[in-house]
Amino acid sequence: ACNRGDSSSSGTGGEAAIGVTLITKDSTNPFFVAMQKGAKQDATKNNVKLTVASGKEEGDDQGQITAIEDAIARGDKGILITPMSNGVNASMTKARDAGLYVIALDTPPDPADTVDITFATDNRQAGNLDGKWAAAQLDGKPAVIALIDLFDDKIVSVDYNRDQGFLEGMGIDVADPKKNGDEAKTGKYTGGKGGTYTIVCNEAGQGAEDGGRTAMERCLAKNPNINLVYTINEPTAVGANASLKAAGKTAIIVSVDGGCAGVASVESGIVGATSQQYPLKMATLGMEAIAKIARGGEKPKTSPGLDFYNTGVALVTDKKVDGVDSISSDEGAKICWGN
Amino acid sequence: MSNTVTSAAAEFARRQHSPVQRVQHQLHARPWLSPLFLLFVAFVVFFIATPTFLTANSMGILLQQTAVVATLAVGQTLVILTAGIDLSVGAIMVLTMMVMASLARDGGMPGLLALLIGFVLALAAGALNGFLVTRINLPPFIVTLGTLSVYTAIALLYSGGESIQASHLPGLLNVLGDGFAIGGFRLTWGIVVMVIIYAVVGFALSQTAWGRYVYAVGDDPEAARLSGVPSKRILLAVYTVAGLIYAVAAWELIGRAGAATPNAVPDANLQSITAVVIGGTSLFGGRGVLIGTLLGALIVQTLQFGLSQMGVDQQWRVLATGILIVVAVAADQWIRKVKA
Amino acid sequence: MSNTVTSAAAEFARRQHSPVQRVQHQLHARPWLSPLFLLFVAFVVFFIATPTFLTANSMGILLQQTAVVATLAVGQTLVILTAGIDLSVGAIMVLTMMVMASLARDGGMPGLLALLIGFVLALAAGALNGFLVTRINLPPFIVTLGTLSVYTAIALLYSGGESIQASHLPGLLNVLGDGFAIGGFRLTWGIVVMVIIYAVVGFALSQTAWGRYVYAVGDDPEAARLSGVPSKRILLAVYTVAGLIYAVAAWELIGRAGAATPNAVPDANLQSITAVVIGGTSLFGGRGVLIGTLLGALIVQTLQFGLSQMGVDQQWRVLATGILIVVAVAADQWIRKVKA
Amino acid sequence: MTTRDLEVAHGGIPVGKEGIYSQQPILSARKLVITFGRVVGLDGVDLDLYPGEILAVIGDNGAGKSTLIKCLTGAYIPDSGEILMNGQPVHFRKPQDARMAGIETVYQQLAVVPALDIASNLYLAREERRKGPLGSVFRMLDKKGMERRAGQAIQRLGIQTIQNMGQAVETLSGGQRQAVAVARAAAFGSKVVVLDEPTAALGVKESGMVLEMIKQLRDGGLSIILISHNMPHVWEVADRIHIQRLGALAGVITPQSHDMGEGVAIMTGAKRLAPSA
Amino acid sequence: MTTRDLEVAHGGIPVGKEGIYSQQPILSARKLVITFGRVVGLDGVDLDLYPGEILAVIGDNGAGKSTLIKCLTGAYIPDSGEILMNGQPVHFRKPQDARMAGIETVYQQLAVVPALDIASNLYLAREERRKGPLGSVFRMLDKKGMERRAGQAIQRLGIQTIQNMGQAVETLSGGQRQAVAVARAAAFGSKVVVLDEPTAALGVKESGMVLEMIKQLRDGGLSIILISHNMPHVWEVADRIHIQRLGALAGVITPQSHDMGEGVAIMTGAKRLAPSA
Ligand SMILES: Nc1ncnc2c1ncn2[C@@H]1O[C@H](COP(=O)(O)OP(=O)(O)OP(=O)(O)O)[C@@H](O)[C@H]1O
Ligand SMILES: Nc1ncnc2c1ncn2[C@@H]1O[C@H](COP(=O)(O)OP(=O)(O)OP(=O)(O)O)[C@@H](O)[C@H]1O
Ligand SMILES: OC[C@H]1O[C@](O)(CO)[C@@H](O)[C@@H]1O
Ligand SMILES: [Mg+2]
Ligand SMILES: [Mg+2]
Repeated sequence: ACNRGDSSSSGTGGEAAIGVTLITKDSTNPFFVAMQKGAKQDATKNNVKLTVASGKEEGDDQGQITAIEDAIARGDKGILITPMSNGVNASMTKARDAGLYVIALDTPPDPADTVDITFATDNRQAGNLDGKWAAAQLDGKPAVIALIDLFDDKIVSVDYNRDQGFLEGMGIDVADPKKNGDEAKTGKYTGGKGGTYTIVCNEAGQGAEDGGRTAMERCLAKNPNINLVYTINEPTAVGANASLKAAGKTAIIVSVDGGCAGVASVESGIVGATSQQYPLKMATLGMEAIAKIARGGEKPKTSPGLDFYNTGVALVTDKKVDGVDSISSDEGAKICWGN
Repeated sequence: MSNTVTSAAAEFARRQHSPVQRVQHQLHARPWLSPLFLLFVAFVVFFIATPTFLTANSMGILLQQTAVVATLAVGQTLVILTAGIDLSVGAIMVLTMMVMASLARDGGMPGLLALLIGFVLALAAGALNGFLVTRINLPPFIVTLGTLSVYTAIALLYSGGESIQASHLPGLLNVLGDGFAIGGFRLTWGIVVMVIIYAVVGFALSQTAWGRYVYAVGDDPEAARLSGVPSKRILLAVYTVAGLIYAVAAWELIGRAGAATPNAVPDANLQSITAVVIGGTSLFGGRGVLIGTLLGALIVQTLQFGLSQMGVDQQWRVLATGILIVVAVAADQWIRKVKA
Repeated sequence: MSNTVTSAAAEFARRQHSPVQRVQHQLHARPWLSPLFLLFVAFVVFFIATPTFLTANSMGILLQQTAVVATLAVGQTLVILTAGIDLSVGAIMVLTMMVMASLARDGGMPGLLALLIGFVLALAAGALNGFLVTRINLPPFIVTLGTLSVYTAIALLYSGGESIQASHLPGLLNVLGDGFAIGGFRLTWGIVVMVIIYAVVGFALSQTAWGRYVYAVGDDPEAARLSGVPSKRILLAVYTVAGLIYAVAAWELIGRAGAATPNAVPDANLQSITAVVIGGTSLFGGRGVLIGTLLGALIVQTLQFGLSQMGVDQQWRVLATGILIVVAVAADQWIRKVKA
Repeated sequence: MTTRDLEVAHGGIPVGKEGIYSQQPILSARKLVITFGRVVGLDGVDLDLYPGEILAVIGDNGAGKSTLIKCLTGAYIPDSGEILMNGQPVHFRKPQDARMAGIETVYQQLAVVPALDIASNLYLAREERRKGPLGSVFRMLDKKGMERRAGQAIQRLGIQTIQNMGQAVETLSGGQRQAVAVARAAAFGSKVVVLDEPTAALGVKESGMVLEMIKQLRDGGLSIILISHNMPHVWEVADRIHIQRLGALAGVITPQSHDMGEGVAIMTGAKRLAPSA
Repeated sequence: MTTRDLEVAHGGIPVGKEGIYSQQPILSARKLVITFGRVVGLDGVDLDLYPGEILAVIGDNGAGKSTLIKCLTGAYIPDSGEILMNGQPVHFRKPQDARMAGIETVYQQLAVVPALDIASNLYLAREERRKGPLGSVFRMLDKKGMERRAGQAIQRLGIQTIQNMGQAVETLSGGQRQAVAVARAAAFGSKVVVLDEPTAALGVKESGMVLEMIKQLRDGGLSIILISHNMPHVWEVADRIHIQRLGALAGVITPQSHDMGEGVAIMTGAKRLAPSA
């Protein structure tokens, strides 16, 4: 019974379907849902037999490790993964040792050469664009900032890269660039015309609407004069906005993602600017790369100056400011993902 | 010798009327007085610690933050009173929310109809739990663990995992996020609905035969059965009603989050169970009062809100919340037990 | 009339010896036979469904995947047998893992010493749970909910939230990920350790007085106390031993993940409780056998692994797993109940 | 040969009760068999209960008395055999079915709900609602009324030590608890009242009052099954005595046909009730 | 005035037992008070148990008999009052403390663990290990041995219907269950055996055997407290009788000094035991 052969390799040689597993962080974040959908379409094009797996929730390293092992046992040729944390590094290495190609999406592992290559947004850059734009918008006014991060009980690279990137963009000294919340709570920002700033809060919104709302409420209760809100992603921004609305306040909201819903929020003025990511592109590039390598082709190269392949980021805003590249919500809507 | 007896009795009678004894008697008769007292202490401490805590605005927010979990916890209380446990709380809520929102999206269906379909669905989901518990005789933990996965998967498959923004939804689905202000104190309709649910279910539990059966079935199922309590019918009703209540929570959540989203309140199970248990209801069933659950939900939320107002850092807040939960329940036990 | 009696008795005696009756008797005497049978069925189905399932390699992986949760579930079984529940399972494991790894990082401390310190810490963490349960008389749910937060926060504060790769750790901490192969069937030391723990704790539960006390305390605490069982000491011991077992799981996990990471196995609580309950142990305490827990953990893992080998997608896998868990437990109940 | 024949053969018709034995039994069992794993609980037992009689059931520990009445009242479902009410086969799937049919039972392991108070237990599954719309529309319980009437019912059994009806049943003494269960059955039995060792935990005076109450119920037209190990009690109140032995029926006698010593001898197997004795 | 005086004054020394009453009581209670919320459980109760005697405790339901012995055996901790063993004050914080001191108790709500089998219950907290290293090193239980001896102990009480010692106690009949509890106390009591209504659920024959056993234990030098509502039993075996009424001690008599009727009268309050009667 042990040697019944591997059906996927007993096909017609080079043109046989190859097995690939896509492992995302979870299956509920619209971003990953879009990525899964895109990957499924690309799979057919590339004659790939795709299996979709994910952690149960953000932080579920073990779920990803299990999915990696499953892929090895299934005889897949490659893995596309948005690595949860460094906790899955060893398993990715194990997969590569077993002869699979492992490509990271969305989140570059540390060190980057743990995988064959990464296709990701430059999250630091994404935050940075938000920060620069916000500083320019304030036009010298004092900044009263709410930071709605991802987690308060786990440390994840996207979380600090975006948050700290945002503050760097504002021109605020971030102290440890890999640690949220250790910067001075008041001081001067140097972006735009420069001015004074107050950080009211670092609250975790769990990357979701309801969490975003609760987090923002806490911030507002501490200081009702908040005029600038950074949010880790768009679901969080939606919740933060609901809270502002309920309190009868307005503030500039910046975010990351650029899903179609997010772009629409930019258009309606709810979100001031959002850094658009391209999950479908990540999936497509990843899928093509694996299909190619597995059939004897070459590995793609990383972007210059980075240890991953930058799938790009564009700031979507209808209030363009000088010195910050951006696209309008109309343009953003043409290339957005999700609904 | 009769002397001894009389004096001991007299002494006892005297003790009965000491103020401490009287307080103790009240605490026994009204077990929720003690968590209420703890909540009060927390309020005083946070009031002293931070100026932003005890403001009309903050209090309104605190209530809004509590509403969804407090509503879910009503259903959870019913189930736990019958010595069950419901792990599908969050799954039913999310499923209902996604179905309501998808149906009504961009005017696809009138809000009222979508809402009703959502309610019926939640009812059916709860009834399925009840059916599996009563007819197939499976432990509630297993049943709801299974349906947790099933309902979650259906919600995701049905919605494609995408959230639906409030702007695409009819006003009725959003209305529980709206409200009115009394001074700076803003009440949403969601809070009002939550209070009504507590009132109605609280009444049913304490004033009707149905309520007694719920307690009886949970406390001693065999005795209840032998006494002629229609145990299976009661259990089925409990899970079904719980489903319905989760639908209300779904409605509240749409209004609150400004969107219907498949990954809302991921730890709804633990949060709702926590409110119930901190509220003094026994996980072994048959003992507890509903108002305790509301207080339990408020205590947890107050700790988190208060600590965050004090500017306590995130990790430290987790640490402090953990310690405070234990301390609060220990204090609760201690207050109830004090002997004169 | 005496005729009637005799014939009925005789008839009954005959029935006793029918093969079905005999099978039934075995099932009653060995309640784990039925989940074992289910596991067997699952194996047959997956064997037919997918070629990659029943291979030596896959079986090795399946066991490796089960080992950590199965180990945690031993501690959880002890606690649940006493009618408690342990929500701090994962937190203790993670705390221990981070402390062991941080201490031994880059040769900071010899592996053995770091390991021992980790064990002592886990023991203390478990003992604190036990202390709060027995001395302050708090419900285990509350205690471990509180310490869940506390231990998690400490682990994060201590480790700064960063994971530590195996390459920075001494061999001893990684050794449970290593192993040996019998043909293509690769066994890790982690699996071996897991099996040893089952053997030792299983022996203690079934063959020693201590084990009887664990059952007695969980089944009827008052009767146990009145019978002279040192209930508090037993409870304290159970939580402490459980802590120690979680430390072993932490050790296994380092080897398995090739890193110590503060956000490993976030649903360790639910997973370990699920294994226990599917294994037939009652959440009300006092009833169950340890081997059932191992089978419970294996059943869940087999379903997930098998479905994934079949290439079933995540959402559908969640759906299928939910249904299969309910079906498996229903079948289990049914098998045990069949009357000739 | 049926139980009916047996009884006529051995016990005969109790003095002064001729009338009722020409009627149809209100409750009968035929060839009840129930097994628990390898343990035989009932081994083909017959029983007849006539209208207006007190039928005592006696037997050694483990003879199957409780099992027998559990089968009669829907608490157990027999493996085989038949139960008839007024000659009609009935199938009680649960105790509630038997209650609906007018059979009220006090089980040996008193079926009281520990955390509920005395009044709630007494009225469990028999609750009374308030008068007016509060009761009919809002289905509100008449708590005050039930407490008052519960107090009276308990008083009637001579238990004077219970200080308030709001006390949880789990805090009651053994005898007090038993009194609650007996009071309930007495209050609600409409056709048949089954009592499994109702005086086991009761004091001398309280036992006496329960026996009095049993006679009153019988005189009021109810039929009663009384299980007891107290032979003087049985010989005092029973019209007929069903003797259970090792899961089977050993015979039916009357206090008139046999004295206590003979009864005990049959029960313990020292003496057999020969079909033609 | 102490109980000692009272007893001498009223009940006198039981015939043929003069010797033991000059010794120190093995177990005494002085002015025990315990309350439950507003309910007074014990209202200043004294008790003396002499070596080698059977002291019966009688009283109406709710009179405080069970509460009294729970205080004596560490199951309850009295609010005030003193407990002495051999004249030395003792503080039992839990039942185990009393067991360690040689007091074995059968509680009215039988303290048996439902899911455990008969043998396990009988030996609970008294387990015997295997001989040799299996027992001493691996602490393995001698299951076979305990089962065999448990079977003998149960047999001695005349319970013949129990078919195997591996049966879970929850599946036993009421009387069988009581027999298990009684057998345990009888087997392990080393100084004092306390029995709270040990024959309440037992049949005629079984009750007789338990009474026999009680006498044997006494004759073997143990002291016994027997709570019972069965007056003939009490008058048959008791050396002295402690009468409990409404939470207080109403007096101590002997079967010789008072007959059953008088005893019951004192118990129910119909008659008072005047200090100089
Ligand atoms: N935990 C408790 N809470 C409240 N009341 C209690 C508690 N325990 C006992 N009581 C009350 O104390 C009184 C004495 O009870 P106890 O059990 O000692 O009576 P008893 O003499 O043993 O009666 P019985 O013959 O019925 O067993 C009763 O009125 C009972 O209701
Ligand atoms: N659920 C069960 N499982 C196994 N055996 C059982 C079960 N219920 C009853 N038995 C057995 O059936 C037999 C009859 O029990 P039953 O309770 O009817 O006796 P009883 O005549 O009422 O005795 P008692 O006078 O002691 O109450 C006993 O041997 C008992 O152990
Ligand atoms: O939760 C963090 C994750 O959320 C996203 O921003 C999508 O919303 C991802 O890019 C990131 O990995
Ligand atoms: Mg019985
Ligand atoms: Mg008593």
